[in-house]
Amino acid sequence: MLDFLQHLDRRWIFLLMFIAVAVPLIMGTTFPEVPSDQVMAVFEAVDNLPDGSNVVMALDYDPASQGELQPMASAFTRHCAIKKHNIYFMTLWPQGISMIQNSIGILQDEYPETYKGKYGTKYVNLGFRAGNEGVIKLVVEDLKKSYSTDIHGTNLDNIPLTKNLKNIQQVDLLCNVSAGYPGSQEWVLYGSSPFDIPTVVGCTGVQAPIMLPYIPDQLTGMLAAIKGAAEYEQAIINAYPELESNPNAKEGLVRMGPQLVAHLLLISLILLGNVIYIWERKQGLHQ
Amino acid sequence: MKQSTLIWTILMVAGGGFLLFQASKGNGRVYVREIPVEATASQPDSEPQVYQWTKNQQVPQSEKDDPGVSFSLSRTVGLWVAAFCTLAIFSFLYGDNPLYKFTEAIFVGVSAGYAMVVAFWTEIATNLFAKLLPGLARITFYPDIDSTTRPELLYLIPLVLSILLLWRLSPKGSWIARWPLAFFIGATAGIRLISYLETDFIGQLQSTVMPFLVFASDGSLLWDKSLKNTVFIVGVLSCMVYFFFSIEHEGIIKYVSRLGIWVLMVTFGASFAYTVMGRIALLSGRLVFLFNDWLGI
Amino acid sequence: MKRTVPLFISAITGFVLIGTAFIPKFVDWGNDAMAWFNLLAAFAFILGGGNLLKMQLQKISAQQPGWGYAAVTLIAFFVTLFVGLVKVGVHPNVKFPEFAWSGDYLQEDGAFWWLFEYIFTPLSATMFALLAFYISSAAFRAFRAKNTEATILLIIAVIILLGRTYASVWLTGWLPDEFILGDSGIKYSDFNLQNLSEVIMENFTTAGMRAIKIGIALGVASTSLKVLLGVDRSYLGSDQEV
Amino acid sequence: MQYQTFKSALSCLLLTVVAVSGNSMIQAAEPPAPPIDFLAEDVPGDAGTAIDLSWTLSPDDQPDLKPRKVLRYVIYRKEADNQESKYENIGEPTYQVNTFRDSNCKTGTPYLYQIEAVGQEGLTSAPVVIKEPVIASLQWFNQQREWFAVFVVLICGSVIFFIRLARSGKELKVRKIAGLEAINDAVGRATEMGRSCLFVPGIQDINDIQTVAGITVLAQVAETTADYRATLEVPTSRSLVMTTARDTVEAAYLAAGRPDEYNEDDIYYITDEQFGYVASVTGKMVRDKPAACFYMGAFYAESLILAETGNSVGAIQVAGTAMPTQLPFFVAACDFTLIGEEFFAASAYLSGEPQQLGSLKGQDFGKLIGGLLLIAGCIIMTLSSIQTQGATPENQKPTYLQSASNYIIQNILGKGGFK
Repeated sequence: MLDFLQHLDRRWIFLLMFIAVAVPLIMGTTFPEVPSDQVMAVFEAVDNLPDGSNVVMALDYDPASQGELQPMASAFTRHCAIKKHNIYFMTLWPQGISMIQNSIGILQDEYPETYKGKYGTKYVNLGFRAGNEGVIKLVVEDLKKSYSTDIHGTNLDNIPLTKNLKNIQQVDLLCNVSAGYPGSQEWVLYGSSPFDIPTVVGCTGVQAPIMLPYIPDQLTGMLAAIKGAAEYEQAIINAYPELESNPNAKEGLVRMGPQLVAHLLLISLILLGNVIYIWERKQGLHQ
Repeated sequence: MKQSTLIWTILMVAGGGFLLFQASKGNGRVYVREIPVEATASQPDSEPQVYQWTKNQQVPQSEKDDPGVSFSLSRTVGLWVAAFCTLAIFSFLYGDNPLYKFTEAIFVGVSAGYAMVVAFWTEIATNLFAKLLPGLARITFYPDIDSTTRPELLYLIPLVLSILLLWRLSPKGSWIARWPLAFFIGATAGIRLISYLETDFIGQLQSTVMPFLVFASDGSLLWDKSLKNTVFIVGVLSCMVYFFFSIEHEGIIKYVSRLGIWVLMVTFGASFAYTVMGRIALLSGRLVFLFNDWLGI
Repeated sequence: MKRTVPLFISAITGFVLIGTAFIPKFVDWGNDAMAWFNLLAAFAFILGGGNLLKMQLQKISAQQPGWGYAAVTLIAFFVTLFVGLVKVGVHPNVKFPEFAWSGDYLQEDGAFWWLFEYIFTPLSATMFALLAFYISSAAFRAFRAKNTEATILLIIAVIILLGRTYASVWLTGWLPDEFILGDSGIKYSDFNLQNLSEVIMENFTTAGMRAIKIGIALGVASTSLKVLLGVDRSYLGSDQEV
Repeated sequence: MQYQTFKSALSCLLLTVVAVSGNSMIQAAEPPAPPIDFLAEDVPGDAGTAIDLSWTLSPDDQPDLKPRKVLRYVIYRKEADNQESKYENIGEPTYQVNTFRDSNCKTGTPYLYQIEAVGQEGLTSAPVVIKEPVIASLQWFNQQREWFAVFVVLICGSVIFFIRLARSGKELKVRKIAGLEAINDAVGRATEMGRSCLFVPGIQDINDIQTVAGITVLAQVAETTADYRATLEVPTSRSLVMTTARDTVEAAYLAAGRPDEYNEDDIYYITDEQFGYVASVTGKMVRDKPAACFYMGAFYAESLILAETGNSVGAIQVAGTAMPTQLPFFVAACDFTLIGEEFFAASAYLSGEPQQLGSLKGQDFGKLIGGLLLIAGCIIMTLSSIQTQGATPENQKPTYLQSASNYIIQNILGKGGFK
């Protein structure tokens, strides 16, 4: 047995990893999450706004990081929809346009009574603008300097939601979901911190340590990695139990299942590797 | 060998059968809603003409019977191609095989072409052509350039440097191509020297200067904060000692640098485990694509 | 001569840009130089792409093993290049419909978009996802308690792996929320895996990263100086022409 | 579940309270009080294009007041000397903000600024104007960076000093680095086995200093392979890196006296895109089974894909990078890893030239300065915190120690300049 393990083909490990991720995904196994303080800060930032507030949703990520970030973007969208907020979508990533489309899909499919056919009065899609942090600097001071039209080419002065919006300092909350540069850090450096715009972000695990120091002064709260997304979904479900039956609202929670199993698998692999190593040493294979 | 071939054949046939079954149930198809677009000519001097075309918007399968929604062949083919590509890359985990080689060849070709197209439109067209010949750029690719924009002649410098670089292709005097490279390597060295010293040397030192002992406002010692600070400062210093090149790791230095390498190992172990989460999420993302978007399980 | 002139060019450029960092009026020169660099890199595609073509054509004409794949690469390359540069299937910009070329090259429903969305993206994302598998084989193979350093590495990795999932609640969720010694500020629950992994990230990892960054900054400074002073001139090739 | 019902009930209750209190506050709108102490000053250490404005918030600008009496401030500017110039709107910061930077000034022009608070229904307060015009003046030296300039001179100076010292024949001693000795062994083994060596110079372009450092290591590796007559393959992901690497390797083969063994086609470009490049390099690894793999440069997520594939084909692997996020993966999967600073020192070590080793001494000197400053700063801060232990911070002059530690953080390591 140990002999087999000693010369274990790594393809068996790959197969185990595949099973560890695929099976919980198909089964839809979820584990209860306890929202941390940081996540509750995000939840409250969205929830404590009066119904129908103005929220900018900046989705700066691409399909490659969708696995980690889509649940956050969906949860933000869903939470804002429950609160009937007016949503302004925008992105600094060219591929972010289809990410915005996903969120708009949620608004129209799950909350048709609030959002269906209400383009321009309940939500607006500003689309993509090139220029990285330059765009942020512009939109916080003068929105119409960088966005003269929305994604469909309609002049912003002809859209009810944007007609009187001079810049995004006037909105009540900025939600950013980001996978790197330009993203959360730029929004904080050039948007929320100089102009004091209440901001919450969702970002990848890699960015999280960089963003931590900005909390709570420049940043109200942060969702880090898939765990943050899962906790946030749990927080929303706790407050709005009607979502319990909506499988889409548990995207992040469902993905925590594979995380747990895969982490346990990794730990058992590390332990197994060491058992083999100790056995080998007893056999005198390492001198 | 034969046994494994048999197992694989059975698996393939079973997989194929399952795919056919799912496809026959209508999964793996993409539907779009056609949105008419109407645009009128913008220039005052052009004929007042209305241009029309349609735009497609992808809709979930549940809306396939809605009015205006139709089956999209190109996107359905795309979905299957994407699924094929995903499976072909995963097959590399089993071992090198013709499927992977084929996909790899496509990947290299498409990505090299993609990078060049992006570089052409975002750099050469936007940052050189439009800067040097704004008038011509306005009537071709970028009608939103202001008609009063003047050419920025400064951009002749990168143009000349680029031509010098391409001189490499000529049979004689290809050494001249080293001039632009030398210019940019020199620039890189100068810029990075300043930026690294400022943010990573001075900046990191600044955020590390803190007291060993922390007191509460009533004068009592805060044990946990003091401990944290002390551990932190000692950690940074011992790692710095580890990186010293001039001293051999002997005597007291041996122990300090040993501590330094331990701190580094903690750092690496933690970062490794911390990144795991994101990577598994990526795999989940791919599997969700296969299971939900394609197979409709 | 062939090495002296470039050496001179790089030294002057480098030292001038170091100087401008302290002169507010010229502080943007460095950014300009880097913007120009992107243009140079775009032109350099002629060299890289040319080389790619040459290599694949050589394989095909010599009928080397796998030359068929070389042909596939060439076809994929030219198709992508063509549909991207000619903007196949791209509608003009809605604001300026009379300019047929004004549409975005990556517009939805264009041929280039199709290649991007259905070939490039899934291939990149799947390649990226392979990491999950490689992480598992690396964990099995590399995290062995060969010596003190390796043992530390693996213990910390296990703590963080557990601390980042629900397993931390199973294993250490029972630790009470009470102070250990009077009001020392340290609670039992501070030692549950989730908090422990945060403490490790906050103290040790940040400390280690900081020391690494300080070292890197000095390494960059001395490498830059070696390049500018011509102490290390290997990147310039040789004086002779072979 | 009980907890949840309780919670939703509570939040309903809270909402009602907020709504009710909100309603009761609605009254006839009146203009807000103007902000006070409106000040403007030239931004120090800039090119004379910016002026900083600050003010004390309008007394009506209270954070917990609902609905807000002040929604935003509007700032106007005009040229003081120009009779025809009128006040123009230059920015509208929101409530609770009390600073604004006007970064659109002409150098040497005196400006007058005016601020108004804007409340509900667009009602504005009385305007407040600064007392005297301000001028944005151009500085030829950025005084905020004075101390930084001292550090640059010290560190660069010490590197140059030690290089000179080494040139003059003084012998400099440096300790050994394990990974570097492995490079020769790995190349030797590849030769014995009749297999090739693979060198990956990272995936960034030549405008990243790590790529430059990788190329300098490549020069040394190429000399070794030329010596051993081993094949060296260098796939690159950037055209310019390919160009530079070709020049470098060619020179190395020439220096080793084997110019005829240099083959240009062994150094080739694949694609700029990260994962396309990785797909091709790993495919090649599996097919050619190189005996030694070197990864020297800037790496991202692909680090582990490369290192694990290399390991599966049984190659000896040496990696060097300054990407803190990727170091753990190389450390776990490669035989030897040059961590951060060691990577930049590698080419100096490998070249064995005394003047290159001099640069390492310069680096050590930098670490010494940094370390001493750090220790001194921490001790001074500790002493000052012991000294002021338990004292109330109000109406007390900063002690000598406090001002010393402030000087270290704000001026020496910060942007305060000499002062």
